Amino acid sequence: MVMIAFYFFAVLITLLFLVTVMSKNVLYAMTSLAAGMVLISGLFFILGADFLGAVQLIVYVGAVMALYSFAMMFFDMSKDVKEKNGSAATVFVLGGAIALMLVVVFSAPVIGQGVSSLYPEAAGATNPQAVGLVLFTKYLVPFEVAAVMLLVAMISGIILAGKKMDASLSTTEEEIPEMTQGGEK
Amino acid sequence: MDGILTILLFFPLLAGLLGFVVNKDSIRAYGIAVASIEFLLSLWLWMSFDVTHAGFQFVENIPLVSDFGISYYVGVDGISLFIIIMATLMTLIGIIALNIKKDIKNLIITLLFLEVAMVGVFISLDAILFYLFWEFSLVPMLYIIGAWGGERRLYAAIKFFLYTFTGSLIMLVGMLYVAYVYHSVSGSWSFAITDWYALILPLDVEKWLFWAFFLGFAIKVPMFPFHTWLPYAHGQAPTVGSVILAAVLLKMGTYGFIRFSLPMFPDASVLYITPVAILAIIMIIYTAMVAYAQEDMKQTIAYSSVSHMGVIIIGTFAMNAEGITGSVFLMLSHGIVSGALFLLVGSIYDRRHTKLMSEFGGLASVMPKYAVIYGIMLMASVGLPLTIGFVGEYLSLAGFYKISPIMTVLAGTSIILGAVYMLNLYKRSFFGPVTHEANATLNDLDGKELAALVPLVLIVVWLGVYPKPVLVPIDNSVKALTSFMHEKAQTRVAKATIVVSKKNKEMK
Amino acid sequence: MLEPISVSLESLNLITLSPMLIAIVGALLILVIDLFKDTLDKTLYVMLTMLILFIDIGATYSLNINERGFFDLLLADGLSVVSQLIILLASLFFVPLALTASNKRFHEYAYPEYFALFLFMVAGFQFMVSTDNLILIFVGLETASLSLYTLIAMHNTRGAHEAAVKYFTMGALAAGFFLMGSVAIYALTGSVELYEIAKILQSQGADESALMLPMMGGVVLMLVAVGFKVSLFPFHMWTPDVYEGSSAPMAGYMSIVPKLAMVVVAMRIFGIYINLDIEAVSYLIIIIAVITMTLSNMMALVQKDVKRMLAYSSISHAGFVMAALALGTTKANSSIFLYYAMFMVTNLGAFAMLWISQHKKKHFDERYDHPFEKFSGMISVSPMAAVIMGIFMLSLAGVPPFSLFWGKLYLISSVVDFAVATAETKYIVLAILMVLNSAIAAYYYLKLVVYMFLKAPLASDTVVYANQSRPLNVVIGVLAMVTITSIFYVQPLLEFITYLVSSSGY
Amino acid sequence: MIGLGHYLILSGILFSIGLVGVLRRKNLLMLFFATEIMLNAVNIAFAAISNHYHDMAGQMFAFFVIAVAASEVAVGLGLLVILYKKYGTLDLDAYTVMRG
Amino acid sequence: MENLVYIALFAPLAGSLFAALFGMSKKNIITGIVTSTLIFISFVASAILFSHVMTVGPVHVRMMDWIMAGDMLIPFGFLVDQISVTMMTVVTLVSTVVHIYSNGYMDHDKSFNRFFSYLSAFVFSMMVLVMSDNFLGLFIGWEGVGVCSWLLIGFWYHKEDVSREVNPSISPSWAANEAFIMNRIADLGMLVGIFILYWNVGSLQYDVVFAALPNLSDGILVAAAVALFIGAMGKSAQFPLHTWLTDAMEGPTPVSALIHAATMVTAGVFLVIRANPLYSMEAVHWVSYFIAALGTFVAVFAASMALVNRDLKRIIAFSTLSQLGYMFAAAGLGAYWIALFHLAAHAFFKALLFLGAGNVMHAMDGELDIFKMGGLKKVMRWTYLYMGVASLALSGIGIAGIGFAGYFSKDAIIEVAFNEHTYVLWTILVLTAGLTAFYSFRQVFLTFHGNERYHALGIHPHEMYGYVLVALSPLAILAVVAGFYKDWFEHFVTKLLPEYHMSEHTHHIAWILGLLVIAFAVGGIVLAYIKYNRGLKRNEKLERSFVYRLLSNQYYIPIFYEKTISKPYAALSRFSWGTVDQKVVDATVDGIGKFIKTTGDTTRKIQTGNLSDYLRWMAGGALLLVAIAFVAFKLSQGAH
Repeated sequence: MVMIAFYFFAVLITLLFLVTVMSKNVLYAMTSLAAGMVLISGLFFILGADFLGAVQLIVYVGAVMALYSFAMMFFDMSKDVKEKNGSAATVFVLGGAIALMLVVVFSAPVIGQGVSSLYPEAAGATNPQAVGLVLFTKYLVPFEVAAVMLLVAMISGIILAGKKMDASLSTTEEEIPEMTQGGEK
Repeated sequence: MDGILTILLFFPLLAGLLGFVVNKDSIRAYGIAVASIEFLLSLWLWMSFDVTHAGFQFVENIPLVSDFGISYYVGVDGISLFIIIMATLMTLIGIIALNIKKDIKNLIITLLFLEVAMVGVFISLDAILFYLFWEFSLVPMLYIIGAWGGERRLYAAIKFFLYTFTGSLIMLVGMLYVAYVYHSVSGSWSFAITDWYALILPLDVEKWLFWAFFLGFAIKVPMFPFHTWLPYAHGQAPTVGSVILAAVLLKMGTYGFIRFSLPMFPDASVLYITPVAILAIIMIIYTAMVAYAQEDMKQTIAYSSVSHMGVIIIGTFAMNAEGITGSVFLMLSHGIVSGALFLLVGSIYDRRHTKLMSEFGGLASVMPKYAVIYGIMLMASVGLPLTIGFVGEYLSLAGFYKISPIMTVLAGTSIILGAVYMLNLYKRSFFGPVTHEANATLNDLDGKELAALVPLVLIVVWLGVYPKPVLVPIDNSVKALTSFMHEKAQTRVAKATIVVSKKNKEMK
Repeated sequence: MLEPISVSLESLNLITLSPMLIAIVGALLILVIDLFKDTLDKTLYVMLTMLILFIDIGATYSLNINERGFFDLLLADGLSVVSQLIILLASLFFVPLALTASNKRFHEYAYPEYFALFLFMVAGFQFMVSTDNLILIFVGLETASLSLYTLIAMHNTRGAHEAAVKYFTMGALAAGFFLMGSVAIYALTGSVELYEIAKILQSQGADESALMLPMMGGVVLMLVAVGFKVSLFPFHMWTPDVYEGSSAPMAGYMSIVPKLAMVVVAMRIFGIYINLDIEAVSYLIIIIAVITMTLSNMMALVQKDVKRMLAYSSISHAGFVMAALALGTTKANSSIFLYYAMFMVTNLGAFAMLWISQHKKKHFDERYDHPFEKFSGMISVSPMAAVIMGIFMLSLAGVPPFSLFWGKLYLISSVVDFAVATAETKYIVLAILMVLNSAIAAYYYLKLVVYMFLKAPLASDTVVYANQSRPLNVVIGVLAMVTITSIFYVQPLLEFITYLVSSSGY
Repeated sequence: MIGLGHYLILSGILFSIGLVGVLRRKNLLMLFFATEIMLNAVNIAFAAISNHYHDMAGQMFAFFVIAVAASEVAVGLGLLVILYKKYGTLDLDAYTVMRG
Repeated sequence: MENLVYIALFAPLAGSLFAALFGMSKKNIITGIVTSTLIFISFVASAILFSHVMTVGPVHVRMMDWIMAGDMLIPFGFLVDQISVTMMTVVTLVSTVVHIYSNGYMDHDKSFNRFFSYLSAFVFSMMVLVMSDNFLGLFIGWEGVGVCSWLLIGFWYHKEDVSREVNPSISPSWAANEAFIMNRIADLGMLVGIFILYWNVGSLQYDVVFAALPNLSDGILVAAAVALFIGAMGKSAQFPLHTWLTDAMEGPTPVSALIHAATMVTAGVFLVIRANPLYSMEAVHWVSYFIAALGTFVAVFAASMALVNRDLKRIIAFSTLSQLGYMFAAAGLGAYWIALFHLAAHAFFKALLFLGAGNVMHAMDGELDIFKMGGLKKVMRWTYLYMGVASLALSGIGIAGIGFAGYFSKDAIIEVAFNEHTYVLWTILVLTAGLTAFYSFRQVFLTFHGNERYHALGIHPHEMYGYVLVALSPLAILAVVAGFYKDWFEHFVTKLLPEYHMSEHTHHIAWILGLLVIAFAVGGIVLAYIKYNRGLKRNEKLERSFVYRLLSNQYYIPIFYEKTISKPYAALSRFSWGTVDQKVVDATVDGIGKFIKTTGDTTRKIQTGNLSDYLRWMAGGALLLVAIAFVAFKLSQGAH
């Protein structure tokens, strides 16, 4: 059962992501990306990471994809995108080689077999509970830093997309008494 | 007077910094005054120097980076004493003879900084301190060549800088190697060369270290085939630059051999006498020929410098007190003589704006004083007895005879080939009828030039006739050096090759 | 039901968090002030930022060494203290450069948020270096990076936009590699905490060769991410473009702080392998370091723009540092910090000097902002500036007695020591390659010196030293003084660094 | 039985797909899509290892990766907005002023 | 006595420095007078020393240390013994005469003062050479006379270079350089000899060295002897280093008389005589024989060239060369005192001959071609007399114990050659005596007898100043009477030099040998008389013959040197400079730089500015790292 689910998800995700990568149409690409992400949350559920699955759905499919859709509309990209892909071979050889490398690396034995878990799932706790337990003790600091990061992202987004950036002070000429060379003889 | 070396070292630095304040019309007088004081200080050093004592004197040792064993460790012995005096003298002479109007303030200040570096190199007893001054000396010289030089000055300046810089960096690796070996033997860091002397290195380590140091020094000397920067540097440098370059900066290389290579790696030095001597002989003969082929007076003298430096190297690697004393003395004499020759070429260049021999001819009739001084310097350059040039050349060759008679004969061709190109130069420029109109009305040397040159002439004659006051301190230190090397040497060949002077044996 | 967990406040050791907290609180403070009144002058923000950095330095300096806090997540060891101090000092020198002109002189300084973001970035870097948990390293890295991208883009010129987007995209890819590397390590050891990982690997040391493949896989993936951040070949490609596109001080800042932070991370990660005597890792790093320094030097040699030249030169310096990092000795690690400390004053100074002549519209050239020609004959136009820039260049070239010479000396010394101690000729070759690279590097630094001192000045109205201002002069003056007088403080500095590094076991 | 290896290999393949996307895309927006794929691929691996060791750290990592991904999108789109507003194209071939 | 030594030595130096003060100003007769007086004082001091040495014994003074390094201690020490005092007296005597003579000869020259400065400096150097008590001190003088010779040959430096056909010496400055450089070649040999002695004996003092000779191995003795003789060959212009001597005639005639006839060129002979303990060693027997053989060869070789030469001074120069050959023959055969005696005698009559030639030249407005002279005896009686006497002395005319100086000295040498059973040498020497007589009188007759060919040139010859002629008289007298002091001289110098005794057999037939030599000499004179007394009859056919051209071109040796040494050297030098130095050595250095730059330029192209490429490089970089990791892994495996 698990096996069927895994292969089902795996094949589908792979295909969807391939579409994302290969499609000329932004809409297709984005849709398949969103679909792939939804399916990944399925994998999370299989792995017992319920909280992660939920977050995946909410953050990725909900927030990120929404952001992308808005962006797509803003950029007016409903048409096919023309891309000059000079050396497809290079790209695929590189991608293939990296894939091969990762596969080889990951298929090697894992030594941690005998290692006891440092932060085992608390006995009897559900996954979200366990997550909460770790997140608000051990990983409280990263959590807060992540908050800062999101704040940074927000500020950045606001600034970069904001109107103030439209005219650049760094390039417009304005009234500054200039000290030209030789002015201080 | 204990702090005299510190005063000697930092006085020009301070003066250079204060020089920024001096008005540019008065800067030349300021420069002369400062250089004179510095020269007098160096003479004072000589006066207070104990000539009977072979070791380092006026030693000061203040830790700078104690965790890494770097200290402000200075002192002089007979070997370095006179080179320092020569450095201060040639700076003074160079400033007196200065005939440059453009940016003279910068030039004088640069010269004073250069003097700091030169004095620093020769008084340093700490390898890093030595390296520090060694490298730093490149900067003012770069500026002097690059800013006041001839047409291809930038090329020449950069070539000079990079070439020496590269060599010395390899040397730095060698120094760090020795330092670590010292550290692992003694447990503490030290870059003091007196500590390093005591270090007995394994033979194969000595071998590669020898070449690491060799590269740094050989480029500076410059030895064949690393000499090609020199003709450019000389050819493009202003007179004062050439004077100091030839007189002092080149000596850093040969001084390095004596201060570092010989006492630190006696076995390797003995082992590599032959390859080094072959290079030196190529340098002597080949560059003498190249010098003969030159059309440009200054280039001839530049190549002649290389050729003479070959004799210095030969003397250094003679491994006996005669040769090494000779090579140190030859450093002095070459400094004085080539410095004077560059000054002389500079004076004619100032008048005619050319240095080509073909442009001259018959100068002896027009500028007799000039011709006389030139002639004296020329004779000193070809090693005429009773001039300063003979003593060192003779001792160097005599010393090396002990190593290899055949190579001595080959090296001795220096006295023939030197005469060939020098006399050719003299004949073409000074003899014959006055062929160029422009030469007929040239003024003879003026007071300023005479003030710079006459002292040199006097020194040339004085030290040629009575070199004893200079030779004795050098010789004392050199004898101590050779007996030290003899004791330190590990291989039988080295022990046999390094000659300890009998007098020194008796002294013990 | 879950048992409630009780955590005592003392066991958290909150003090270890204080440096970052100060920066974050400072940033928030700036945001709040801006919220209340948005017409305040940037001088306020600059000074606030500097004050915060001062407090931060104090807090960092007063940390007890080798303490862990927050469930062992934070690590205040010598490495973190010394790197934070360098980061903070660099920041302290960087911020006042914003004072250079009125509010509206340059786009980024018109935003109070600029300073907030800057402080967030500093906090991010501080987190990065003061933990050995891969998660926190990653989050800190991203916080800092995202701020940095924005800071670059805020300069708001075409170059800045291009730079930001290039940096951003490559950064995203590098983040992917970092994560994949973490996966590899995590998969292998079941832990994301480096000290645990080290323990596990050590205990498994017996059949280490069987593990070589996944281990090296992790190392390679990590090295891609590290290589991107410290700009090793061929992950360096963003560097010249981003430096060129950003404002000069920012470029100078980027050549030090992010790199140093990543070097510390690399020291922590690769240190594990190096301490385990897995020589392959050392060799890998050394080979890539040598390639980096050589190629970047050669490319720097042919640059026409000073800023790009300095960018390539900083790549080559990174190669130097990585070579030392591969040795793993205390001396090598100390030398890295000494090197960065020395590099910081010099390189910031050099970039700040470029800043002086940066102009908004009057680009010197169609393509370049700071071509070498612009500096022709600077000695006669502005002698003091030329002398100072010359000193910075000589220092970069490693000419004694200027600051970077000592860094270089100690660094090469560490390589030579290693060679002697292990009796391996390879490392002597490495040392020689390093010095030969220094010699090549000397050429391009010298090129600028030659332009400034030895060439005739250009016609008078082509160069505008528009940004010259008192704060700038003060900063540059201080940096120049620090560069020149290095010989007097090398000893205490070295002592301090060695103490910190060795006490944390590196 | 589905072992850890399966997940890791799937993760690796997805990562490579993302990488191919990053390498071949010239449109910046679509390039960003590909980076999302890479991050997601990593998340699968983390979740799987976490499951394998019964260790929460992997899930934590994945959680923070998601956070980071979200932040990156914000900043990245902000950059794209500027680029688009100022230069009217998201084709990265247009942004090659600085080179050499 | 010490003071006298210093007076003899330093009086010329004082004179030189005094004259040098006026070196750049106009002619000042005082310089001439002062220098001449000082040289005369030196002569007086030398003469007193001579008598002191004769009566009391040698004087050895040590002025001060010069060079001290290692175990080497070279003092300025002066040894006045029989050999050196002889040389001192001869040198100062001839110098005095030449100085006085020069007052007249140089009176129209604008560099009058400079000339005296140089000339006195030369005397000083020569005194150092002969008086020094060690080899290095001798070397000082050796080089010193070389420089003075250079200065004096090139005295008229302003003359232009001309082709070899016009003037075989090209120009004074050229000749000066040639002389200096050729001497330097030999000096190297001398230096090597000094090194050999130093490293094997440990000192360079004559007494120490000579005392140590018996302890040295044969090889070292031979090497030292050869090396020192090479030095002597240069200074005494022995083949193959002889070409400079005739070219040196470009200098003013007093110079030729003093330096290139009487004193400096004999320094080589002096060296061999000085080092007689070395050359007498059994081990160096062959070297000595070689010296004698070379001397004999040079004697005939130079005489042959003199036969056809038309230049008055060059003829005399060749004769000098020839006579130096005689001296070496004597020294080589062990008859050191005879060599020294011939040296002294030769100095007198050769100086006289040259100074007479100078008179002629002065009279002829610098013309030296004897084919353009003739009949001068009418206007230049005294000169004719002097030159006649000198030529007779040179030819060795005399009979039965009565004769000119040359008769005694040269005959003795020929006798020695016979006595040593070196009959080939003897034959050649006898033959040379005939040749000598012929060319000497050819020159005398062509100059003073026959028709007055100079009228064609519009020259009005006149006799030299009276005081000059008076000044020459001591030389003339000595040329006549010096021979009579032979036995006295022998007695004097053999206190120091080894005695040389003819065997009984030789002693018996000495008168026959003497007669034979005289016969050859007289025959030569007669032949010259017949051919040239009536004037010049040019034999075109003879002049075109190979032998004649060979001789008049000095066996083509100068041209040979030019073609095989000077020109190839210059070409090789240009090659070294243009090709080796610039295109190989320097180009390599620049090539490295260029290579780095080119690589940089190439590598730089990967920086396309395109983000896509960057990203691909990153991915590629990951693979590169994998590859490097593989290499690194192999490396680390290899290390274990």
